[in-house]
Amino acid sequence: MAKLTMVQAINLALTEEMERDPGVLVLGEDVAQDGGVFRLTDGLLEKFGPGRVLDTPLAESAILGTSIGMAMAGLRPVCEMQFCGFSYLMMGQFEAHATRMRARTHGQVTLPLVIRMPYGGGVRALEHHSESREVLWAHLPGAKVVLPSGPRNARALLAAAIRDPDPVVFMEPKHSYRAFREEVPDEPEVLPIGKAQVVQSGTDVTLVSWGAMMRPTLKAAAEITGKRGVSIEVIDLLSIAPLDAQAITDSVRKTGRCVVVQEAPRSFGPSSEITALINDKAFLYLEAPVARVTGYDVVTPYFGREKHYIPSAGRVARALETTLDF
Amino acid sequence: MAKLTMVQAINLALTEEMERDPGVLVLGEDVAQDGGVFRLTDGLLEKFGPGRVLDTPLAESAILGTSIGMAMAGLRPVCEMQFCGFSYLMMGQFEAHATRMRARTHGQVTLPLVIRMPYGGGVRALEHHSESREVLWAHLPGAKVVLPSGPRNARALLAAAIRDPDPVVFMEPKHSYRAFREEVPDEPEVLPIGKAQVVQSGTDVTLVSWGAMMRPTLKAAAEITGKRGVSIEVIDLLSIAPLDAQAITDSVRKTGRCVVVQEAPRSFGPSSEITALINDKAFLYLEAPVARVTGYDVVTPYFGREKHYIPSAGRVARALETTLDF
Amino acid sequence: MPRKPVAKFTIDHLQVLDEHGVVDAKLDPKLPDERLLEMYRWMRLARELDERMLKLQRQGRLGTFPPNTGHEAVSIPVAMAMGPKDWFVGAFRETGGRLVRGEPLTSPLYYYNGWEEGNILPDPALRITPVSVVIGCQVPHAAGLAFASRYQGEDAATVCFIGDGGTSEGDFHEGLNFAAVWKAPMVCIVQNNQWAISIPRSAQTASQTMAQKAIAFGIPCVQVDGNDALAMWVAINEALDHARSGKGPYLIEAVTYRLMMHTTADDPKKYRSEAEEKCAWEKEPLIRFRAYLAGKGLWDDGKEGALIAEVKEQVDQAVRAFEAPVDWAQDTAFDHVYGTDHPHLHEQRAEFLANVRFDGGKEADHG
Amino acid sequence: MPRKPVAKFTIDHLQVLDEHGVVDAKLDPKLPDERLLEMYRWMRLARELDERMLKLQRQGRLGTFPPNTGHEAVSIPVAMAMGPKDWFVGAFRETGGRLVRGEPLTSPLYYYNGWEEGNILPDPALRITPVSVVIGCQVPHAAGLAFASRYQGEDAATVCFIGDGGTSEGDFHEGLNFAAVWKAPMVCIVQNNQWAISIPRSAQTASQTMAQKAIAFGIPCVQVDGNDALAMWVAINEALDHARSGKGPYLIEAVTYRLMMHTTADDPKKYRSEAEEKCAWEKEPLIRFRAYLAGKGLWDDGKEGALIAEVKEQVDQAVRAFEAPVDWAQDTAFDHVYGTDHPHLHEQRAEFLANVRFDGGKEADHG
Ligand SMILES: Cc1ncc(C[n+]2csc(CCOP(=O)(O)OP(=O)(O)O)c2C)c(N)n1
Ligand SMILES: Cc1ncc(C[n+]2csc(CCOP(=O)(O)OP(=O)(O)O)c2C)c(N)n1
Ligand SMILES: [Mg+2]
Ligand SMILES: [Mg+2]
Repeated sequence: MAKLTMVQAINLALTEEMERDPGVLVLGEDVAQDGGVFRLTDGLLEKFGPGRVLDTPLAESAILGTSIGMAMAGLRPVCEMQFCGFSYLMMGQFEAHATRMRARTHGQVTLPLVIRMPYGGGVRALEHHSESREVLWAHLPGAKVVLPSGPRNARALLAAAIRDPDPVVFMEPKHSYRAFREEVPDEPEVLPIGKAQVVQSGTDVTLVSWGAMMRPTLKAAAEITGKRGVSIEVIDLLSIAPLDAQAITDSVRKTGRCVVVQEAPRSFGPSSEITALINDKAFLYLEAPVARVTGYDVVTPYFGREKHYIPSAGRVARALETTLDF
Repeated sequence: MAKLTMVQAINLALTEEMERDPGVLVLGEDVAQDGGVFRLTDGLLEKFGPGRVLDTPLAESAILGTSIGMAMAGLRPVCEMQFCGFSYLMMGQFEAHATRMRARTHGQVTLPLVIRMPYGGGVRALEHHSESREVLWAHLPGAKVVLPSGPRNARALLAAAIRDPDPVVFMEPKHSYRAFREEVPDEPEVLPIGKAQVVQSGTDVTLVSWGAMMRPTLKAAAEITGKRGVSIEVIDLLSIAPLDAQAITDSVRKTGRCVVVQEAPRSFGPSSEITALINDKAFLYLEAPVARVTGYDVVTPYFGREKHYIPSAGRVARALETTLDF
Repeated sequence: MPRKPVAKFTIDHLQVLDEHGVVDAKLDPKLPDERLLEMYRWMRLARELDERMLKLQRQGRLGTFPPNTGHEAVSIPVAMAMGPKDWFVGAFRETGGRLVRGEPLTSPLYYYNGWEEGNILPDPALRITPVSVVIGCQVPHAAGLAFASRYQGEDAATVCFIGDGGTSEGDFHEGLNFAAVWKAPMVCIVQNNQWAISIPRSAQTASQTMAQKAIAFGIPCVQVDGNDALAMWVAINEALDHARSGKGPYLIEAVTYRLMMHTTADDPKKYRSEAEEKCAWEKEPLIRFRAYLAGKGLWDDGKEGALIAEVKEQVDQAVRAFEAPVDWAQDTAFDHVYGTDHPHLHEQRAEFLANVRFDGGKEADHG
Repeated sequence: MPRKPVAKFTIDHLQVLDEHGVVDAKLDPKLPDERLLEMYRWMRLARELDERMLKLQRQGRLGTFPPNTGHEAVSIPVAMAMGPKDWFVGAFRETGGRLVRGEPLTSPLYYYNGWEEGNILPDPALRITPVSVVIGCQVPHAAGLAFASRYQGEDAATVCFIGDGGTSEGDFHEGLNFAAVWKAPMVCIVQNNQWAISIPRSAQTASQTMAQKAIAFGIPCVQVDGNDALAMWVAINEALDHARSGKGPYLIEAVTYRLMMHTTADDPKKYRSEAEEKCAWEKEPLIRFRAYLAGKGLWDDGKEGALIAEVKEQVDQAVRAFEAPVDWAQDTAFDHVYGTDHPHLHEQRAEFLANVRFDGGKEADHG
């Protein structure tokens, strides 16, 4: 057991998977010599050489496009988008090929590849460095979208993503990269993709979130538990596509109340799908409307104003109270 | 009054707007000499000349990117994506610039431009020619997404889109391009963007749809009204961003029941947002869960299998009955 | 302003067989007779398939498709020159090359009739990638495949096709740049058939040649008469040698002409003259190749008649196989979303099957 | 294989002032003294601003920013050569040129401290587009602006900047191709500073020069010593004439060096040697320009001292203005989503304001 930051834990997973499988390789802008702009891939070049850790030219569509070619040939590329704000340049390759190759060939050609990208706000970064747009990938059939929330699950989910037979968008909450450490076991761990975790079980209200928002979510849960003595069930989705409908349904059928916390803008965001899912599967159990604590439907302001635009623990706490009092 | 197809009605709107405003111009692949692959822009080149009707090279990102430049200079470009399946290549320009320029400059630079694209299935077309992915645009703050359902509203909404101060994604249901005709007034008409239309008012259940799905929706409404003597309110959203929350809320508060019909895959689709909205605004009025009739979460099959994958009038009718019987 | 030259480039043009079938003896690759006959046979077969598909399409027995008539001398010699480990990365107008490479005649029929079954290779070892409809996307794929070949220690090259229109897409540029930086064993064939639907070559780009686009990436290139199968043979062999020897990618511009409509949904009369088409038909690849064979004493009208009968029968058989009733499941889409199992897809499949039962076998009513 | 040449290209290099400030008399554009002094003044000011911003950033008084030190001779002469109707389309390392064009010194300070206010021009007629963070996107914008100038009957050109790294993006390729096909009055400056964060020029592309990328589009081009303000002056004037005269776009490769870190978040020690940096500092643009001025009897240490004091004071003033308390609203984001009014944004603004009240003025707690 070592206490690692998320950056270290992801680096560990990359190292372990590259050691395990010679078909795994890492590519992207500045990932080799520089070790990545977050130093996340530091040391990989030294360990695995320039043949497996590739600094690419500056072109996101080709980073994914060449990864698709590599995966068609049987390799397992793990490519990086330097920030998710630049990933929309490869949406064409993603929609047309990454998500469709398996269906197109009825399974004859598959694409075991991973697209890593830091996402989310709160780090006082320039424009395009702070968004949370996971739904753009999640809506596309054939896509898997994984969002770890801490060092330990980041390491285990990245291992799963690399071993997965399908393309996985792996969105890393950059706000949590170095914000805290967690015990990470010495032995490799693998978590199933598409399974949520009940982080804390409870009976009065269900609190659902993922990625960077798990921190304010848990903080709010602790605050309201302390303040009102209620029992809160907290679910960390870990992946939003596929979405673990069972975990959400089971919980809401038990608690009858639900608050969903997302960093993304509200409209057409992941919490809308979760609300719709609860409407489908637990309608008669609901004692209050599902509450959505979300980003606003505005263009993400520059970091001078950012602080009030990211959902805070306070907002989650207030939504919990409103939902409990409904 | 003339009875026009949607293709003719859209052509009429383009002609009228180009006549009205010399800053309006049309660009895209094959839009000039060829008159567009659907013959939708036929005659514009002859009327307005090659300086205002531009055949571009084959590059979607630059079609939008140059349109953004033109709009910055005060022109009103109407650009075409030949099929929405190729529009993802310009997602980078759209996300980074089209939706953000106004916010970036606090309104000093604005982008009055329109992106037209045919969308949707049912025309026995090749891969990438049949999808409905409006949510990818609608989720982005700053985007307006308009989806006409018939010749008359197509003409009036396109005029509105061209006059609008913001970028508008104008998604044309290609299945309806020539499927039917409607009376279109001689005088130019303009419909407000962001306002739904109550196509038929009723008291027992609300049926919400937009674009190509309005046809099976209305058919199902007629069938169930006939069969069960119920009173069905039908809403044509016309635009999904901004979404007319008021129209949906008012209706569902009245009827207590709602069926939403979308062609897109279910998960993270527009109907999820509508369901979440109803959860927020009309929770206590609901007598049944909101029903979603949608595409499935599968990669759109080639047209040999397409017919069963597009929501049919039968599916809508069955959802209506289930919702009424709940 | 006076300047010091720091780099110089020349674009060469290669033709071996002129439009009358006269061969440049110095350049003649002197292919064995049986290879020449094989080449001609493939070209005839590809042409015949197009003609039949056009008929089927017009009769409503096939969906829209892009004919490859006029392009036979591009992809066919290329595919014949390729080795078994090489990757063939087509755009969508290389039907001839795909057949050479081992795709069954039924594949384009299924594919263009809306069945994914047309993408399933009898053996994945054929190394043909599926048609790439979204223009340009295949170029980065090819760079990745070429990289992978070398990574896997194979002495193989990747050959990728794109149209003149396709060169305008960002992915063309990005993919070639990656391949060049990686010195990946890749050959890119720009099939310059003068048109991208209705956009003429001159409105697609202001560059004098398509070949010179390679200069942007430091990639060597040549412009070839793409109606001349022998010139293509010479060029592709040189390009493959270059790529395989570790020197990086190579680009060939094959100058040809799209003799038919873009796809069966297109009407070229809207944008080009019959005179232009007529002139192009005079330069088309089969006439000159046949003249060349005849000049060598390898061909005559009798042989031509027999070959045409033979390929017709071959296509007939394929059409019969294609039109034989099949019992393919309707719900296959649910099998291939993911390689892993997920409950929501089980649920939705059940819903789908119930809806198919309700709506009946008949076309669902979309209004 | 023997081939017939069909096209030939040469890339020229232009230098007027060598690294010791020795001028090539034949090439000297013979700028009036006051223009030369003005040019030097802008270069000093831009350098001074960088140095101050670096200090502010290190003290936590400014966010991350990309220094433009070493690039002064590229964007400054370009901006000085431009006319009032021309469009200045920057990437993000043209601070100097932006100031020349009329952007206040406070703009970069606000911008890099996370305030959109840094993008608001004192007058939109300045025709400076905002920083384009997503690499490459600005090239199509420039093509569109250039098209629009002509459409609107203006005798104006658009000048667009991009880095060596940026040339790998598809948008660079697509934008130049559109501009060339349209013969749009546009000049593209590739600011080749040898690095794209940690990626050296040699790993970015295999082309011998950056200039030759223009050949792909049939665009004329030249490679210029980008540390030589006089060569840049000569080149941009020729390029602007070319563009304005209806001959279409022109591309200039400006060879320079990123003397500082990529941004203040970067550490160049990870990927390049101090020896390389030292060598680059010897070629930097200000030293040689100052030597040139001194050689002409226009400059001495006294004048240098006075100028430095003057620009320092100018920057001081800007910093004071920037650091003066402002009372900008927190909810401006709601004002600029759309130019039309929509109820959901009123609702959400109310919710936002309520939340700000609840959370207090303090940094919201994101865990
Ligand atoms: C990204 C994209 N945009 C548009 C289209 C529609 N389209 C199909 S083929 C074609 C023209 C292709 O021209 P070219 O590359 O010259 O190939 P050719 O058809 O001549 O073989 C277009 C515009 C497409 N398939 N993909
Ligand atoms: C599309 C995109 N990808 C990645 C980045 C991250 N990034 C910012 S600057 C930069 C390098 C740019 O290099 P170059 O174009 O040479 O400009 P320079 O920084 O040297 O001025 C990168 C990779 C980005 N801003 N946009
Ligand atoms: Mg073509
Ligand atoms: Mg650079």
